[in-house]
Amino acid sequence: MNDIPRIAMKDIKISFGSIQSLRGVNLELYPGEVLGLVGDNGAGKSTLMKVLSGVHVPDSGSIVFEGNPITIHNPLEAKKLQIETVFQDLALCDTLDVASNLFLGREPVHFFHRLIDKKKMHALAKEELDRLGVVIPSTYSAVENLSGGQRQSVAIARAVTYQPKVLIMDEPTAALGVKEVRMVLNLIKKVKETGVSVILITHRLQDLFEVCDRITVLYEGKIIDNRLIKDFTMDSLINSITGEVKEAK
Amino acid sequence: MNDIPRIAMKDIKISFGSIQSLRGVNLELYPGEVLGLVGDNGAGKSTLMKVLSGVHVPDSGSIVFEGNPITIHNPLEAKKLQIETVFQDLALCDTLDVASNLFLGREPVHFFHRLIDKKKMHALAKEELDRLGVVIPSTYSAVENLSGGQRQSVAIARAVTYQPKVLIMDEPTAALGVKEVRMVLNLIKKVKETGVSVILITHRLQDLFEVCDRITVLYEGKIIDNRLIKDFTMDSLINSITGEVKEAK
Amino acid sequence: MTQADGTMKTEKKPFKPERITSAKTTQWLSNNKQLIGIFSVLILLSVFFSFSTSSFFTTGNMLNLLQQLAPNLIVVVIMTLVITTSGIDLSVGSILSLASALIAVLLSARWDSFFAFVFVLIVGAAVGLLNGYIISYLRIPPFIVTLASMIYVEGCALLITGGYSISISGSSWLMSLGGGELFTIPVSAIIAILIIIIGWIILTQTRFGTYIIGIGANEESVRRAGVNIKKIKLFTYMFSGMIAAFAGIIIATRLGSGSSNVGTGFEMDVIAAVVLGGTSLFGGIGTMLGSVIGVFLIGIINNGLTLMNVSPYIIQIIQGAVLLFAVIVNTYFFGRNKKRN
Amino acid sequence: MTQADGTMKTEKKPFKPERITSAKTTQWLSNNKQLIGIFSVLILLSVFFSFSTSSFFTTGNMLNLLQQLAPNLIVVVIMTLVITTSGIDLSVGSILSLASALIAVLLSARWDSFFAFVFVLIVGAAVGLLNGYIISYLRIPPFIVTLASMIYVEGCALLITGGYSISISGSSWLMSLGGGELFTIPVSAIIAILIIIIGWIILTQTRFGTYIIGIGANEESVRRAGVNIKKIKLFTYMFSGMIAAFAGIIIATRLGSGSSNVGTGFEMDVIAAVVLGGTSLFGGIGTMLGSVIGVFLIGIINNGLTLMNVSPYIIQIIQGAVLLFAVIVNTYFFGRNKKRN
Amino acid sequence: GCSSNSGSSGSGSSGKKITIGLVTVNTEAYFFTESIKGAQQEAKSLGVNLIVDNPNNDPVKQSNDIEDLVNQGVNAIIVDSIDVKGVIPAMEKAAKAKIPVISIDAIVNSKAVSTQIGVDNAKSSEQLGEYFNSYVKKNMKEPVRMGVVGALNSFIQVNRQNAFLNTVKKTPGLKIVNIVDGKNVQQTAMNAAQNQMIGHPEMNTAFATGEPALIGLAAAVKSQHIENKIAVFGWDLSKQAIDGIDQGWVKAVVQQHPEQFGSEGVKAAVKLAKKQAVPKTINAPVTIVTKSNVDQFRSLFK
Ligand SMILES: Nc1ncnc2c1ncn2[C@@H]1O[C@H](COP(=O)(O)OP(=O)(O)OP(=O)(O)O)[C@@H](O)[C@H]1O
Ligand SMILES: Nc1ncnc2c1ncn2[C@@H]1O[C@H](COP(=O)(O)OP(=O)(O)OP(=O)(O)O)[C@@H](O)[C@H]1O
Ligand SMILES: [Mg+2]
Ligand SMILES: [Mg+2]
Repeated sequence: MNDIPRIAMKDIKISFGSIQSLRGVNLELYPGEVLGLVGDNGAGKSTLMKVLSGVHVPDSGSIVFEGNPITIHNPLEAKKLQIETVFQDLALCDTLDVASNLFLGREPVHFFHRLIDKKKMHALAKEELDRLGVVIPSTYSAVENLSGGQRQSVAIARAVTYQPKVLIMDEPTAALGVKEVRMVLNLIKKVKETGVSVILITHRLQDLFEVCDRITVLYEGKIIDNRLIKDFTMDSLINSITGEVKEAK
Repeated sequence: MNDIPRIAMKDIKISFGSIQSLRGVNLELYPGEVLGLVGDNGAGKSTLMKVLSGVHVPDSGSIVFEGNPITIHNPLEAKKLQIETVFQDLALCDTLDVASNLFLGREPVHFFHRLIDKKKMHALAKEELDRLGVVIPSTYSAVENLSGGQRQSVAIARAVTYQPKVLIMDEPTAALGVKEVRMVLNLIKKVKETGVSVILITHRLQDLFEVCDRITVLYEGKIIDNRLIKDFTMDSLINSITGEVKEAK
Repeated sequence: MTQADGTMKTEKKPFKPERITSAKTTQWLSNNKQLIGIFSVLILLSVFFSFSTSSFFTTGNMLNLLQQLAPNLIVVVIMTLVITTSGIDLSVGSILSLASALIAVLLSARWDSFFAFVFVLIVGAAVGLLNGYIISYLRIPPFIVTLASMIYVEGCALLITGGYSISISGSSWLMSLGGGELFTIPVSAIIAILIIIIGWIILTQTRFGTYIIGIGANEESVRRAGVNIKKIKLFTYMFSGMIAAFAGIIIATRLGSGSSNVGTGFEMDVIAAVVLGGTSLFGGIGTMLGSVIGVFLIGIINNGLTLMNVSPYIIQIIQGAVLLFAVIVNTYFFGRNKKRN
Repeated sequence: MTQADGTMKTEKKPFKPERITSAKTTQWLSNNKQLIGIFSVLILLSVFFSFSTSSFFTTGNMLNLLQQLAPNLIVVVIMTLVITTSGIDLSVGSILSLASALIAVLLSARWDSFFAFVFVLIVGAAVGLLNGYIISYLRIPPFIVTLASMIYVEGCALLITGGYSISISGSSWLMSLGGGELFTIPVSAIIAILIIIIGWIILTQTRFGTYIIGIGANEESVRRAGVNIKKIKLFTYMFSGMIAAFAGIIIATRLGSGSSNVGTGFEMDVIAAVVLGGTSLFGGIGTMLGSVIGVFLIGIINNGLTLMNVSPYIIQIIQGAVLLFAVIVNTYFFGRNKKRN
Repeated sequence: GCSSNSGSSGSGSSGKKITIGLVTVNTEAYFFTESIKGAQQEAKSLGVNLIVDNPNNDPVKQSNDIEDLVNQGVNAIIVDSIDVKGVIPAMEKAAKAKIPVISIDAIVNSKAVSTQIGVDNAKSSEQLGEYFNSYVKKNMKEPVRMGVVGALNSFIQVNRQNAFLNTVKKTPGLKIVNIVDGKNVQQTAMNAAQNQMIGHPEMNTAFATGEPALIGLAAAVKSQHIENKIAVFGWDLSKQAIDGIDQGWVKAVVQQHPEQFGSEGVKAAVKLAKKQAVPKTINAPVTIVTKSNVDQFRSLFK
């Protein structure tokens, strides 16, 4: 791992009504590192990532980005820091077409920057999807008519094409087929090489061993384990996730 | 496999606008059998299951249930045939609480069958969820506030508690943690023993080898492979799914 | 992939038990934040008016208010159900007019009070049934269907009255619906309270109510659960028509006259009360109590400002401003979802 | 878990190429089925009226119709945008009244036409801005916010007119907005057409339009994409107020008088046209062309029935019935989603 | 300009049956209904066609209706204006197309109007005001506290209200407790009147500017049981108003003779269509109905 972390989250707390989702989380992420974030259902993984991507503002805690203390008030600020996210709920606009979803917020324009260059947008979208190996009936179909896996592919393609510094992927492969999963893993390896930091949330533990440098385990809103991948075996990881490793740590 | 199939679908075709999602599918399912239904993203798996559960009415084709030709016009008719489904999109009502979602359509009533017995409903819901090993903050929380895995658990619990003859599970484990996946697989084995026919759609191929009796492969709206599990290896299955096994068949 | 078969899970995690207990009251409070908000606004306004004008907080005025608002309270109950399904019924005002006109015409034609009463309710229900049929079976947006009904029903009212207002006489039990009193409490108010209680029970305690909320949240999910959503919507709109007709009878007997325009603007008043109360126009969230408070809020603004002698030329400005103030206080200070920015 | 690294996928599946080609036209057709439906209904009605009354299909009547509908056509454009964001603006009718009253008052006070014109537009925009601010920054439902605005703006109009109508005189360029003609075509109609084209471009060809649709479909998703959704909503409502004021000026100059009740019911006409045209009140789907056809449909029903000399006592019944017929034909025969039952 | 062809062809077809358009205000108020009836009867007896348009209180729609009639090429148009200023451009279109315009009821100041048949609302309201003043002088010792139920969305009623209030100012010690807006809807008027009475128990006289306001006011009086302490004045008779007169708490009501507007309007229209001379203004009388002359109106409201 390099010198200063790209991101350091410190003592992040957040609660919704009576439910304390995060109870003081510290997390560090280094440049070019792939961090696996795992934990039970409801452990708070998605919530933590939503804090990092500006969707939720935490009740307390601080974030340091490349050495500078920052606060992320909204998703736009996260984007400006080049933090891109594939959300678990995908965050697509159902009635917009595939290309519009892919380029939402940074549509190519022409005509004095006034009009969307639709031709270019659809061509780029097709290119981008082809490059990622995603098969979609048409870039003109509304995403509401796509299959579960197709929708997820669109969300992934969107995050990747932004050329992020930090790429957060919240269960990106949940609905994907065998080949598509492969494609995503290869993709992670590829972007890692270019210095991108990746946070991968997944319940497919075998994937973690393939791409991760380090694994952090979240349990009921707290980090209970954080080790390099080589210090884990499949069994010790499972034990850690289910909260039975506390003594071993 | 037993004598007559519990369900036989014949030459099912359906298209949406210009997209032909199912192009003549034949599928048989026997009592007490666990059938794995696999295929690429967008192959038509969910669409096929929606036909079986009465959500879509096919353009053509016929269905035979326990020897009797039937047509399923709507989900209610499927329910009457004891076909229960865990939908890929879960089909939950976000603003209703966990218990109401679990018992949607068959709430326990009291007071001359006029009022919902809420106490009983929540107690039963808690019991049912505990029995399945699902951890949910409260049966009174609206499902929109649950995590991805918690939501999926509710959908699974709902389908199972109906005591179905046919249980359709469309990627039930996509968002689930390690332990929860285990629980679902055990559940499938358990219901299979009581004679329930199960159709399991999943992209986690290793799970198929654990619980399935037979695997059917869908490719671009057609069945291209259908063999007993013992005739598959992981590699041959992957080849089959990606459409490269046609000559081998 | 080794571990645990689920059934032993709950015991295995002792170290944060409060996350698992079913926090019913806290849940209720956080679900009903908005309700508390609007109720506080109501109290605030009442206190303000009590101090500004001595005649506001008197039994006489309160009973008067109850009687004035009775038709709105009655219709708001069913409108809450309709809106919770993510529908809308714009035709209630016209049905109310038609009912008032029809009951007057029938009584003038010397129909028996009871038969006239039942007949008018049936007519209301029939209009609602047609709305419901077109909305649920032909799947046409409720807004446009009930707008069309609003137009033709008003036309029918016009046709049968010929534009005259028709006086109702006689002092049968029917007349006491609008004007009668029981231990100084207006009969119409008592009826309204009964209907509110029934409506609340239906929404929160019955299957019908659960499906109504479910349809509003995700119609397709309820359908997939095997519920006949068409029937539910059909009945909801049918009841809507019937109850609007009932409110029309109450207004007619109170005014002693039926006319084709008593219901003008009525639907907007009722819908505004529902929305003000916290029911979402997008469905899936409905609160009977909120709607009732909404009716009172709007009613009290009108009543209090009139009692305060505000000039008619600026009363509307103040009404609008107070309404805006009420929702801002309500949503902003008792707001939901503070996590988002 | 061995296989394929994605990039070679598309070539590997040659045997069903038509599934992958980007079927743009078919997509358009299936997206716009509804549009074709409502257009057919419009044609049907026009043909019917042409045969029923000789004066319907004359240049005179058509130009007349254009001029009559110009204010609706102008406002329907912005209302389509508002509704596509899943919002609503009930205050356009009142703003229209206020603008008509205000321009009359200002011109009577001998303001310069241009300054009066600009001032009125600014007032309209200010009302819209306030609406937009409360809706997007304080996150209060548009229905209740714009309802409150509707009430207080109407109050303002009443206040400045004192309930009278105020005549506008002078024959400046301003007057020609409402009554002028250019090569026999009403100026207001030309303006309406321009605004429709601009609106269509905004909705379908610009980022602003894409975000409007996206906000209607899933506001949170657009927010997560880093778009400032508050600003977009703010501007939409601001434009709505401004354009309503513009329509008010057109009506005032056409009538030669400003008054506080010219806009009564106007908002409903416009919203009905939008919904009739196929834009969803739940947002995410908006069609400018549909809304325009919707305005013409409603306008032609009124115009045609009047020309046919239908008795005023039954004209409303027929209007409602024809409207119902139109949507049923539209949705049922050209319906979407036939797969569901 | 565009409609001149159709217009002239319409008036030129002297062989055809004469067609007259009547654009009213609404078909919900007694007044307009009666005027339509009068017009229809007259048209029947003169053997001409009568087209009735109902703009339903919408001034824009009224202009549209007039334009539609011009396009149809009718021989004359009778208008009961909603907005006496806003209607002028449409009337000018008619005049341009050489179609005579007869304005009934509301007074329109325009050259486009060939004949004005009407009640001067302001003048009649002043008459009622004078009656009020003398009533008070004779019958009331206590200071006069008056509540007004108006309809601010109706120009005519605003006119009546202001004229009445201007006149009754002469009564010494008179105080207007409040003016409330009934919006021309009975139910709204009733609630507003009720609130007014509760807010001002001292109120002992009331004035209503039109039919819905008066009916609402009457219902409010009954529900507050203040029949014996209030004196009600207003415009436009109804069954409720007659009952009130009989019971003694309604003192005077201005009653117009709307059917005469209709019949006189049609008569004038036919003459104008035949290019015969018609006086520029025809006055329709009003009656102030009190206990003494109420019997002659009883038959209208059974
Ligand atoms: N908006 C919210 N309102 C209330 N509770 C919430 C909200 N968001 C999350 N929670 C609660 O916070 C806890 C953590 O949720 P989160 O989605 O972060 O879990 P997760 O680790 O991503 O689980 P999964 O693997 O199932 O996706 C859950 O108990 C959930 O019910
Ligand atoms: N309602 C619909 N309208 C239009 N196209 C649809 C609709 N439903 C499904 N499709 C199309 O049909 C095809 C099959 O979709 P389906 O959801 O059945 O795939 P799947 O096999 O379940 O894929 P996944 O593994 O990604 O869930 C896809 O190309 C999809 O775009
Ligand atoms: Mg998650
Ligand atoms: Mg699927």
